[in-house]
Amino acid sequence: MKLPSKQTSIKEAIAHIKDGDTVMLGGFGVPGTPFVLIHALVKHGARNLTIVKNDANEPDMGVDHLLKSGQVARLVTTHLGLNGHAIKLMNAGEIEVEFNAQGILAERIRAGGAGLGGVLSDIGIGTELAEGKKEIEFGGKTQIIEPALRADVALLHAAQADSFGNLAYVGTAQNFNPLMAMAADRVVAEVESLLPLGELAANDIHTPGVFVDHVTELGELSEEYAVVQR
Amino acid sequence: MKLPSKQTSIKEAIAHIKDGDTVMLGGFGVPGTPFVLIHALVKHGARNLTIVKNDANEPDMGVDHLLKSGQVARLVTTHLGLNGHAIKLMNAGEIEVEFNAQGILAERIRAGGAGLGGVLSDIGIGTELAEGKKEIEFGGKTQIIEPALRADVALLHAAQADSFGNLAYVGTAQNFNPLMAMAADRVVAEVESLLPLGELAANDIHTPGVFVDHVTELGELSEEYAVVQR
Amino acid sequence: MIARAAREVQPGMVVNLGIGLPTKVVNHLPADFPVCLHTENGLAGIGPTLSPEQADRNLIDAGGAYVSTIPGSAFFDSATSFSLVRSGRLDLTMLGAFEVAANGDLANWKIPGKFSPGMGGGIELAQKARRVIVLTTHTDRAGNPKLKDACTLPITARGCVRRIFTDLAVIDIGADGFHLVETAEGVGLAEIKEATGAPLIVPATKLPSF
Amino acid sequence: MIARAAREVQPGMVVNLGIGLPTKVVNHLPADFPVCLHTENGLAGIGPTLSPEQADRNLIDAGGAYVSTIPGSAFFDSATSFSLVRSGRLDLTMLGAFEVAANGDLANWKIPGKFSPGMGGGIELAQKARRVIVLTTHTDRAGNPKLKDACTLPITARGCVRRIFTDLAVIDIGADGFHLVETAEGVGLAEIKEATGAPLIVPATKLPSF
Repeated sequence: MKLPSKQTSIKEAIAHIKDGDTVMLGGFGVPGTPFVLIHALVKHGARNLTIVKNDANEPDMGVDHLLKSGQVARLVTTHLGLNGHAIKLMNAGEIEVEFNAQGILAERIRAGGAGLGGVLSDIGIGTELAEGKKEIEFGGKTQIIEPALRADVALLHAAQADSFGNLAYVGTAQNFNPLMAMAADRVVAEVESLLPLGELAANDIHTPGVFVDHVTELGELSEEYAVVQR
Repeated sequence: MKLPSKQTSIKEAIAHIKDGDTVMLGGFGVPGTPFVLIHALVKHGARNLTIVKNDANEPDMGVDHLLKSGQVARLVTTHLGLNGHAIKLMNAGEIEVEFNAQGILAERIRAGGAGLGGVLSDIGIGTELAEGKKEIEFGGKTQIIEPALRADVALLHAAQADSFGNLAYVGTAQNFNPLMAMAADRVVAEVESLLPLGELAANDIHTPGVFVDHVTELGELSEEYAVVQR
Repeated sequence: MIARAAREVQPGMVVNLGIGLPTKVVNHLPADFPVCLHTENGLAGIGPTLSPEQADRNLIDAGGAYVSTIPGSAFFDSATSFSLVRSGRLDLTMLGAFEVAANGDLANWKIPGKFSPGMGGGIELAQKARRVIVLTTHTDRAGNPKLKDACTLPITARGCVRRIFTDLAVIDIGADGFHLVETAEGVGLAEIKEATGAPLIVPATKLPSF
Repeated sequence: MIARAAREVQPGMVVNLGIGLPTKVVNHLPADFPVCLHTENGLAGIGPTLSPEQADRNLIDAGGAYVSTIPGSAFFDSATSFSLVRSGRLDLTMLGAFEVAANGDLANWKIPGKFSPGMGGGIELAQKARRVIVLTTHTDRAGNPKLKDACTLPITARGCVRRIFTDLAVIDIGADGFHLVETAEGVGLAEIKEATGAPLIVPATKLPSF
């Protein structure tokens, strides 16, 4: 047996994205955000997208390019504090925004990736966060049912990969990437370096290649990946 | 800031275990089973225990020592196929056995570790497995509510650790260990080598030390850890 | 039968081979065949089985056999392992059976009063793999049919089985029951019908044999 | 106030410092102090903050500041990060506040119509840390009290706050409301009462100052 290769061009990897799709994007701030794949999605042009991402990056960075191109109908997120443009669009009613508690968004995505229907949580009970959510009594406590979340496509960024799609992240670039890798029908990873099969140690792989459909190596990293000068 | 040390003797680490406690044990077959901690628990003598472990090892190995000493009242597990002695005790009514689908046991433990009340799953619907379980309609489907599982103590085995309790596993010894590490009030890890703080790479740690209360280095490994000759 | 079953494995698939007969399928896959074998105790990319002398004490499959890795293998925990199974990333599983019903119900984990070691990961494999194939002897040791109108033993998963490989035949499960699709070399139709505990739909055309 | 708050951190604790005033507490912890600082974007064991010139592009805290690691730091994903918070492994969090009620309710994530960037990880920190401490100015920019009988803004978590550090005082929350426990150097009781929007229980004994 040998493991099949999933090396693909970016164009090919995202060709199947359609209008109305749900697209998960890895990243928390800059680390782990797939900036090149986001640019490719802008060029691709699919509209009416639901974007699932922890944050909306900053103006003129990452997700903001999709907001500016008008491709985003809905944003499922946790915090837009660093992107005033996103808040403006939300307040103007030009995008619909669904806020989730950060760890609950993580669990909902993970549940989708784990083939579960949802999770029970007491986070936000008795607050605005619980409004409109289904609550049940279970184990002697009131619990909110938080539904699993899946996407048509997940776009990820990893530091290293092999041709089977095994991924390794560095630093705080891990964040939502390993969770989204499990939770989409098609998973595309842009990677800083693509290593020969077998050079990623089997014990140190964060996302097993089994979950990944396409892997594509980046050239020199653009300014968007660099340290932000504030 | 520096990270506090959790290096403890085995005796000290398990001193707080009481009669009636729920004890999680890592391992799937031999790999990842904390044989030395199990022997210490036999010596410690706490009775009427609920043991949570994937399997019951084989006769005269691991969990079987706790079964022979009569310390186990209840076993929460997935498969006893390699331990005829455990099956005999179950059939004789000397221990109560609760079988879980393997991945559902993993999710129940993980949910306990994630501070969730449980997960929704459709595994086993329409079969004996679903009997006695609470079902709900959610998202247009029938789902079983699988309750989160926590323990008083988790006993784990890792290949490497540092003094803060960061753990790294090798091969298929990972299995339930990282999940149980999150799901117990007190977490004890026996490790094959204890490295100086900083020598485990921050990107390659499987269980962050934050979850671990006690770490103890093993001497030379006993026969129980070796390749089984069948 | 094992060799024939091995031909079900398509290039690029992720496959879980259950304990018993299915495990032997691996010996019939070419060395350079592009496939990822999964074992539920936490490995994707299983390599050849090893003898105790060659074995790594930390490297077993779910049946307890010592296995090896291949370039690109990855280890993971039990939650990730079954996430893969339940979320649809497992293309194919081959399982053993006590009974298979004409509607695809599978019973393979419990014989009340006789055999109840626990279900392990079998329920999730049977219920969630994209394609479930059964490898089994056509009858049990007493000669009773394993293919039946309905299962009498506790069910592992309902309506999950698509195809059955036995020592006598290859049988598909359609909306209307068992369909004979191939026969073992030298085995006649009458023998297969005799050994099957439910109606068998036989095409008018000549059947291939294996 | 920041220096005083830093003394709340006990040896061996796992601590999450919220964005704003709380983050500054780290500058008041001795270099060899045994503590594990957590940031919800996936790091336990935060080291000193770095300038953009020294920064690693892949190493930020939840507020976007560039941080460093220390020996024994570990990285993990967002699910693991909040598992730690929700399962009771976070001993202490220090958070900012818009309003704190006499029953410990905290409001710090939304001002309807004015400020609604989303809650990020704040709700889970407030609801699940074993001890929640608030660091805030005693009044808002317009001079209105932040400590009130009841919150008027959307709640982050109910009854979660145990202690409040302000520029004027240290105040505990008991079953019967706000208890004054320390005063800032040179600040009188009248001034504190005036700036507090709910009854303040003051002990008969002389209060320490910080």
